[in-house]
Amino acid sequence: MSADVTVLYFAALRERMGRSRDILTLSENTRTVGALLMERRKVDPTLDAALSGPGTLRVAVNRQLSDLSAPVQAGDEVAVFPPMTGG
Amino acid sequence: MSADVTVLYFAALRERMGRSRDILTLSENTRTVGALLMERRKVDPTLDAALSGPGTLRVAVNRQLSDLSAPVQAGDEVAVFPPMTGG
Amino acid sequence: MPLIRIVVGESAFDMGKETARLLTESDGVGGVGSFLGVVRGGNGLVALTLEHYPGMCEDVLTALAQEAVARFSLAGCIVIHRVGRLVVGEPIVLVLTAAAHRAAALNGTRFLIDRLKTGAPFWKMEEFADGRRVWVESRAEDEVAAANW
Amino acid sequence: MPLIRIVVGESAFDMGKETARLLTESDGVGGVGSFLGVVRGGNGLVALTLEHYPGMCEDVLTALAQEAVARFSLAGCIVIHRVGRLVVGEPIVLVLTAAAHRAAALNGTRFLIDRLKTGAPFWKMEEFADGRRVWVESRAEDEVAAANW
Repeated sequence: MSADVTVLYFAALRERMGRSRDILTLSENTRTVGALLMERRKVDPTLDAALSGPGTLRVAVNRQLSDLSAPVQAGDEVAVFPPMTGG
Repeated sequence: MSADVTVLYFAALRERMGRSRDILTLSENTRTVGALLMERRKVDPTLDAALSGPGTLRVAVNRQLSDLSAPVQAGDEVAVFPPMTGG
Repeated sequence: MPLIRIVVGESAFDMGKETARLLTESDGVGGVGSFLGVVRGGNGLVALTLEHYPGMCEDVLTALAQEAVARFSLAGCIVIHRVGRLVVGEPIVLVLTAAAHRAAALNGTRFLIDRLKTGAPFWKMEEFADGRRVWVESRAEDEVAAANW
Repeated sequence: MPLIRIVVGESAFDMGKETARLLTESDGVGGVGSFLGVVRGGNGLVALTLEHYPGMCEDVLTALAQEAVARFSLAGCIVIHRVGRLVVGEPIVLVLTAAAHRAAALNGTRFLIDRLKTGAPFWKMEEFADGRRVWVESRAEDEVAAANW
């Protein structure tokens, strides 16, 4: 079984990233969405800059609104995006 | 100038009257809608019975919602009807 | 000038066309609220017959529309009310309100239908499968809804 | 089972046909409430581009519709949300709710559009005549409107 996690970026965050998704490999001790993103920022300056940008960000795990403390495991789909502005 | 007042009946009241309108002649001392109807009831048993029927009634004078104390004069259009149930 | 369109008559109406018209003839619209009332079946009801006071209906609906436009800053509104005999499922009334923002449009719609119910001279007679004909009584909750505005 | 119809896509929709469908496929309907959101012009705005999270949009809208049906005893509801580039005056979103009585239908409409605005994963980018492209920021009043339900 793969230890990959898909991370999706939307809207202004997608533009700041210059791409709409990453496939990240989950290290053994990474248990939460927050930890996953924090580890990745250390090695990905684009992600670090994008997440440091202005405005709050929201997180969804497997298409459910969630937050950085949510558990993450192999096969999960994580999405990071600005507050939604539909309608 | 005619001293006539048109009186319109609608809905259940129209059915109780068996007609949709009367043309009444305003007597010299009749100043209000209430007085006009009260006078007429004395000589029109159908109107008397219809106005004594169950349920409240509303009054409009010249197509404006009003009440029995409203002044009435020659040429006016008075309407009497049950509470409205549109929509 | 905001569009105010009032129609009282026997004819059916086309909600899509009326909405398109409201959008075409109003400026700065971000949202359109609407309410469509239809003849609800149940308990053997076959049809409603709508009686009205010609002239006064149009006057009252125009005044209500003007009040709604002023109160909710509407870009326009349309009120269509049918009269005559309407069978179960047929549309009776359409209220359409256009505004810059959704809250104004939705408040305008609700104001108009709430006030129209007890303030415009229409009367409903119910016709049942067993032949009974019953004039609809005004409902206390409708009077309250109208008075709350 | 009340009809729940959710559509997310680029295509235009026909409000009259959707309303007819809701009436045909729902039982005991006395009223249909609706909200139609359109691209509002002004300040040099030319178009909006709607981005969305495919899959999650449909999940969220279905869950919201189910909540609305249960909470307001709706006979049915339809939510259609367009994505892609839409010019000024074009429809973006349609909410239609059917119920036995008007208060339920109108409350259902308002609940759905209020909650959808901040709870469904859509994002708007404004495009202006001078070439500027600006992502719309979420509005505090929209967050409040959604939280009030």
